Amino acid sequence: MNPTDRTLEPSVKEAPAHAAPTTAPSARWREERVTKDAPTPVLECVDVDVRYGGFVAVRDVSLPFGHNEITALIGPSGCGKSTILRSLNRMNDLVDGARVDGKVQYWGQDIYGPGVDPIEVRRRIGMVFQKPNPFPKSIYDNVAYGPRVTGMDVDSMDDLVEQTLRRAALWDEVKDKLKQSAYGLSGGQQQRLCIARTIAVEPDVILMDEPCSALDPIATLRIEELMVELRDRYTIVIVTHNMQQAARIADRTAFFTADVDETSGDRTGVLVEFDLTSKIFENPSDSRTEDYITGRFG
Amino acid sequence: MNPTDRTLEPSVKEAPAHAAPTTAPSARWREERVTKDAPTPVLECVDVDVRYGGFVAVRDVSLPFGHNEITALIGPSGCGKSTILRSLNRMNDLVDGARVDGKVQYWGQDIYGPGVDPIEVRRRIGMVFQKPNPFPKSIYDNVAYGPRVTGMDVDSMDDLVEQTLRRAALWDEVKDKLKQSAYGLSGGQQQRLCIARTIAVEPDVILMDEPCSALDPIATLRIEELMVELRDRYTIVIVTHNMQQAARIADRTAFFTADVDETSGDRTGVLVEFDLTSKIFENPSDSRTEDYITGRFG
Amino acid sequence: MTTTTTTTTTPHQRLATDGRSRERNPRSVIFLVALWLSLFIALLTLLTLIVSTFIDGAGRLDSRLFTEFPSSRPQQAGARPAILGSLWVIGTTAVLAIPLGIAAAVHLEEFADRHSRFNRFVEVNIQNLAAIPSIIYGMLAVGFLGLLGVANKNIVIGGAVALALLILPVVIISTREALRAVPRELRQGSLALGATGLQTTWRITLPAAIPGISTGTILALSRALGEAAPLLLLGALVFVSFDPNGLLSGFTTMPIQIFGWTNNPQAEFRELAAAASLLLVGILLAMNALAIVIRNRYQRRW
Amino acid sequence: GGQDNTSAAPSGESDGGSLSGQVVIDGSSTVEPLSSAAATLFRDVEPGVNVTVATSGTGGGFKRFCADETDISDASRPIKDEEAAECEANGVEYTEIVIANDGLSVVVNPENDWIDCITVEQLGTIWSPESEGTVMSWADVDPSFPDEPLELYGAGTDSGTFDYFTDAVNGEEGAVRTDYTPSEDDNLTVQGVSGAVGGMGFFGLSYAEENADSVKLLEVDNGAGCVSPTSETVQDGSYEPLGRPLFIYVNNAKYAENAALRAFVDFYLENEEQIAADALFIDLTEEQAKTAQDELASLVG
Amino acid sequence: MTTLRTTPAGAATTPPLPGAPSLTGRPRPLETVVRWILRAAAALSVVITIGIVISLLGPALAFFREVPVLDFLTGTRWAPQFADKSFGVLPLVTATAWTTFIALLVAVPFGLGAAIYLAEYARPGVRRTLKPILELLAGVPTVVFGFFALSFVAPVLLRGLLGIQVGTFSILAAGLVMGFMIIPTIASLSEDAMTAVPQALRQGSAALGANRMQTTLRVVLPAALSGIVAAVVLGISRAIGETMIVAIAAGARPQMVTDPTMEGATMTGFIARMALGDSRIGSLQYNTLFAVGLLLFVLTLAVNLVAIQLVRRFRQEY
Ligand SMILES: Nc1ncnc2c1ncn2[C@@H]1O[C@H](COP(=O)(O)OP(=O)(O)OP(=O)(O)O)[C@@H](O)[C@H]1O
Ligand SMILES: Nc1ncnc2c1ncn2[C@@H]1O[C@H](COP(=O)(O)OP(=O)(O)OP(=O)(O)O)[C@@H](O)[C@H]1O
Ligand SMILES: [Mg+2]
Ligand SMILES: [Mg+2]
Repeated sequence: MNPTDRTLEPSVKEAPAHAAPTTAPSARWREERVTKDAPTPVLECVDVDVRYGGFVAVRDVSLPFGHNEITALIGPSGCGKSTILRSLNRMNDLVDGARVDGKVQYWGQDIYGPGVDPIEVRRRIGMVFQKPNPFPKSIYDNVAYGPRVTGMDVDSMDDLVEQTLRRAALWDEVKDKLKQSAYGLSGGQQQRLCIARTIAVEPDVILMDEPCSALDPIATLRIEELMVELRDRYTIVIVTHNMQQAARIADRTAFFTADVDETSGDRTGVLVEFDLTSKIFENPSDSRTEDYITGRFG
Repeated sequence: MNPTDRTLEPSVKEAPAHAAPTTAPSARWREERVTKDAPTPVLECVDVDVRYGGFVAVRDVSLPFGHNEITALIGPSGCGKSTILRSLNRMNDLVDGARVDGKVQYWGQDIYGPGVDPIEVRRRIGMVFQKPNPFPKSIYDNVAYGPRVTGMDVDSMDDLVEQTLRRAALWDEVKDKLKQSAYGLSGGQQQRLCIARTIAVEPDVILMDEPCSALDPIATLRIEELMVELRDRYTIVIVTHNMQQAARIADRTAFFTADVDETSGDRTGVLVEFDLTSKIFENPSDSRTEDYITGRFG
Repeated sequence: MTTTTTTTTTPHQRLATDGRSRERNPRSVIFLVALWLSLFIALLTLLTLIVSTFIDGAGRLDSRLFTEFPSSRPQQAGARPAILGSLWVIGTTAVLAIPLGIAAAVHLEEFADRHSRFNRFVEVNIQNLAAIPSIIYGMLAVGFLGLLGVANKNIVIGGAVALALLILPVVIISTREALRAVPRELRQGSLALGATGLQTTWRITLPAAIPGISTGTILALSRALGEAAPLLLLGALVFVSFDPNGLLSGFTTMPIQIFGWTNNPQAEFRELAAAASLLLVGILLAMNALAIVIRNRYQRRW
Repeated sequence: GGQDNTSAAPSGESDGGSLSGQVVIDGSSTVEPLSSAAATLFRDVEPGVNVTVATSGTGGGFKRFCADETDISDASRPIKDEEAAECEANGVEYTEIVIANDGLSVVVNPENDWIDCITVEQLGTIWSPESEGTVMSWADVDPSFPDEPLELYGAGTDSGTFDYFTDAVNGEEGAVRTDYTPSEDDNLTVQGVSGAVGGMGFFGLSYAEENADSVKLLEVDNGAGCVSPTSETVQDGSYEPLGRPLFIYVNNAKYAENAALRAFVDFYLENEEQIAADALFIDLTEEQAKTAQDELASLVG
Repeated sequence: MTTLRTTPAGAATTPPLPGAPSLTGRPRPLETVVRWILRAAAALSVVITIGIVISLLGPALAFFREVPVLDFLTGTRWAPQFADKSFGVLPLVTATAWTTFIALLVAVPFGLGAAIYLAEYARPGVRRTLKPILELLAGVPTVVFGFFALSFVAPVLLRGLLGIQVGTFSILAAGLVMGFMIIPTIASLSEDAMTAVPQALRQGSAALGANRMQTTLRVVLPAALSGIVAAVVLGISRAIGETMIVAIAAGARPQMVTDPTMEGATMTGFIARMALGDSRIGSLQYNTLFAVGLLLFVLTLAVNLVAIQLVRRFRQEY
């Protein structure tokens, strides 16, 4: 099966009001690609806790992210998906009061270890955000920004920009207006530009936090196609609210939920289940996962 | 041919070129409630065009909204759903440069007619927004705000507030903290408070522009339940990106898309099809509708 | 589920661990030091200014400053009428400028048609007014009061008119900013309930903007409190032997009293001027502190 | 000098402080200390009378005075014809009263050991418009002086002091070299002169006396020998040509109808000695005082 | 179920359905009156401008009847009170230009530096404390600043510590102190402009491996440019219009300023002195006051109009 077939597989199943869908979205096709076996982890959380000030936002997450795979993080709002994602490239360093305990290993090396430069970490492990956030610069300069600031050794910036935009499936749409402001692009194009910007610095891993939630279905589709294409070169971690999206594109899926502390009322995110996407959607081991998948959650 | 005919009996002669997708969400349950017959239109667009400055955002929309029905407006981003919605209660008056041509009839009376007070229109035709927007006041004052400013003749404001909050399925959650700031509520509760605020002034029609898009799935479910309950007393028009949502709750659905002008590249929204929700999702007459519903759009 | 990693890493994948962060490279460090110095120097100036004034004036910072009237004998002189005069003038300025400024800002921000040429002109005009030298407002106030046939211009209301004209654009601009910071959604929510534009402004927008408005207004008033130039043009008094007691009463203000004292031959008067400067800085400090408290206390998260 | 800062109880008829009303004074900033001192003392006698003193300058003061806005105008120079015409046009009649004397002192840096007494010619050489660009050092004034660059400080060009000095030294108001440092604030002139060895400046006598440590006061030779500026020499006219009178102008009609004003002006004159002492000016000669009293008397009579 | 009432397209007016609610509003006279009051308040600003122009123009015209505008604008000798009168305003203009220039030389780098530090580096607590303290500097009366220049900056700082030969009065001391006075204006407004730059842009830059300095210089500053330009322009206006500092510390000698250690009379300084001086009101000398005032007004106006254009050009909608 080729990626296009995959994305076109109907995502919309029967969903009558107040009734659980009779079938969860199918993801059977994926088993041809990845196996139940543990993936080669490019990146791996080991016993990660994240705190904001005193408050524990997520607890005890251990999770490997396989080489050249797409891993989806799903779960209800506030369960700490974004928090975990940000701890994977030390973006949490920029959040006031955030503290990460445990290890995040990148090719076996703890990115929170002594002497590690978070800036270097972020170059290797790129990030795409929920709302497209191109810089108020030209399209060209948006793509060239990363290579410039990281001091990449490039022969021809023009070539690099073209190649990158091609890989982000944006070249044809923008090749005539490279010098124009990125703000002239549509939302979907802006998001693809942000992806292009990220891959321009040749990262290993791309983290995406609900990259399509601000986009319309058509733009979403294009981004999904792009992710499936990029999977051949990059390891991708995506947070999504849209279960169909996870079912469509992820090789493996991790389901998080929030435990509520009875006394304090604090909600702490925990990892419930991590498995092949097909397994999570068709035959989850944990009843909480099943409740969530079928919309019976709560 | 009258406008209603046009919109309600779309090209039946032309059978769909390809078979309806087997997987479209079913909405069969709804046929018990509404019929193929044209609804009693509380509100009706007749040949409505909306322009922003010179740019035509939507063209030629004729659409009736049936009494005590839920009508969903769906379509890709930028096709003018919000624009049409705002033209239904003259909220477009507040948008710089917006101009509405054509008629919007409320109980047969053009709300853009001479002598019509837009403030009166908005009291009758309430609106709920995408992001919950409670006022920075107490919960009680949020609900009481509308009755107060419209000079409603109420015996006991306390009773009115309680009754309204009960109808909005919020009373039990907030009854002990009526005097506390509305900002202390969760997103879903805030949105229900906004709905309560709207029904407190006893409107006929409630317009909702993607009321759940900022909410998590559980909160969404509660709002959907609430809408179904409210349908008995109010006519509801909802814009949604979420096709499952339309399928779950709407009696009728209107599908919009954007026509692209070949020369200028301008995108103008047009109404493609309006019908019973079950018809739209199971057996759409227009191939564009079908493409959109099945995710093959574009 | 956790696997201990045994993967061998290629050099490309290896993160340098020599502790040399690009956050700490020489250029960044120099940049940060430069930034820090900028702030430090600005604060140092303030400190130097206060300390040097304190050294000059501490000797006369006593109760006489508050209770005594000006006198040609420095030991007996005090700033009582100047302090009261400043209060009278600032109070009147506030009464004149704040409602007018808020009204103009509300019109421009909430009701005016942004495309009308006149309103655009008004906007540009207000920006310009905010930049016009204060001394020119003095010249304007002289002309304006002359036009009204006010003979004696150095009266409380005269000074207040000059200062009110001076801070009006600042009040308008900061009020507009405060109004603009109120999310559109709140206004739309109110209008969608059938509230009129004015009801929306009065009950929703203005209350939500109060913290911003008061901060901007207090800062504007504190500027007026320290102004001397426009009042000098009104023929400001340097000697007042009585407490100002009304809008038509003669007055002097602290900056003018300070300016007047420094022109006297006796060195003691300069000490007195320094003491009064300290007092003025102290009052301004208190006003700014109030603005900050309001800002922090009522800052809203939408 | 006749300066004496210890306060003596002001003399003058004290009718128990029963008066109330207003006295509005505006005008020269040079004369202001006198009026302020008068007001200070008057307050002890008539606390019910509100006296205000403003410093719009002599010109500004006359403008308002002739527009019938003020009761008294402080002036560091006599009224000009145009100003008098304006008063007349507005029907404002007034009386000019000399209220104190002032000496313009010429000062140099304390380290200046080559001159103690300056002749009027030398002053002319130094300050005349033609000297600009030619008389640049003390040696240019007199070859026996050292070649120390001249640094000149003086009253602001907008002041009556400036007019007076230029008239006295160069024979025409405003006729002076432009390359000197003018200042409104005589304290700053003191600083300037004390900061430059070749410095020279002029200002009111009181500033020189208050700053005796920082500047050296010169005697002036008007051809009749060196005269040092003191109260006596200014009063008896021997300190020539730099001694000058200071004026107040009183609105006749207001004097007649406003009891508070009348009491104030009378008090001002009766206590002019004390007032001049407080304000660091030189009091009137007996003759001057008598003239002033007579002028006033004729007003009410 | 009722069938839909239909309206032929283009029909004139449709009568409402029987029993339809009325949509005509009640009259709201208060609303109308208040709106007119608000409008009048806004229009007042125009009246103020007209008032300024009128109050300056009358006497200024009287002046220009006697002194040709060109002589005024291009003359290099300013001696309205000297016996040999001359009305070339350039000495005043050069003094103003120099003080403004020196003030900006101090205020722009230090103000921007402080703003960047507060917006990009300082922790929120630190920012909340330091920013208002800095703003306090803007509230210090300029009279106090003036004496600070005279009694501290010129003798102690410039002559004593830095060994720069300045007199009691100097353009340099006045300009420096004016610069310090303007720092908070520039810092505070630039800081606002920078904090208005969405956090998402900073995160986007950080996620590409840029360090804080790069993010600041390449993303935040360009994005905040319009606000920074506005801040600098307000600073310029303040510097041009500042009166007390220059009146006290820059000196009163009108000469073409070629070197900042010289003393010089600025336009505002001249106005303040002239207005308080002993010249006869209505005389030619006195009317120079208004000619200079008018020039000052026109200059600030020009600076502002240029600035408004610049700000528009750089304005960024996110
Ligand atoms: N900067 C922060 N400071 C303090 N608490 C935070 C911060 N960011 C997130 N939190 C808290 O941490 C918890 C997890 O938040 P997070 O944003 O990771 O959830 P999420 O699963 O991404 O939710 P969503 O689906 O809504 O994006 C929440 O309780 C949230 O309130
Ligand atoms: N205030 C406005 N001024 C100018 N153009 C506008 C304005 N609001 C919307 N438009 C344009 O009108 C068109 C229709 O916009 P509208 O917001 O109605 O679409 P929509 O279907 O609601 O999209 P979405 O699903 O993204 O909310 C778009 O091209 C949009 O750019
Ligand atoms: Mg999140
Ligand atoms: Mg919309």
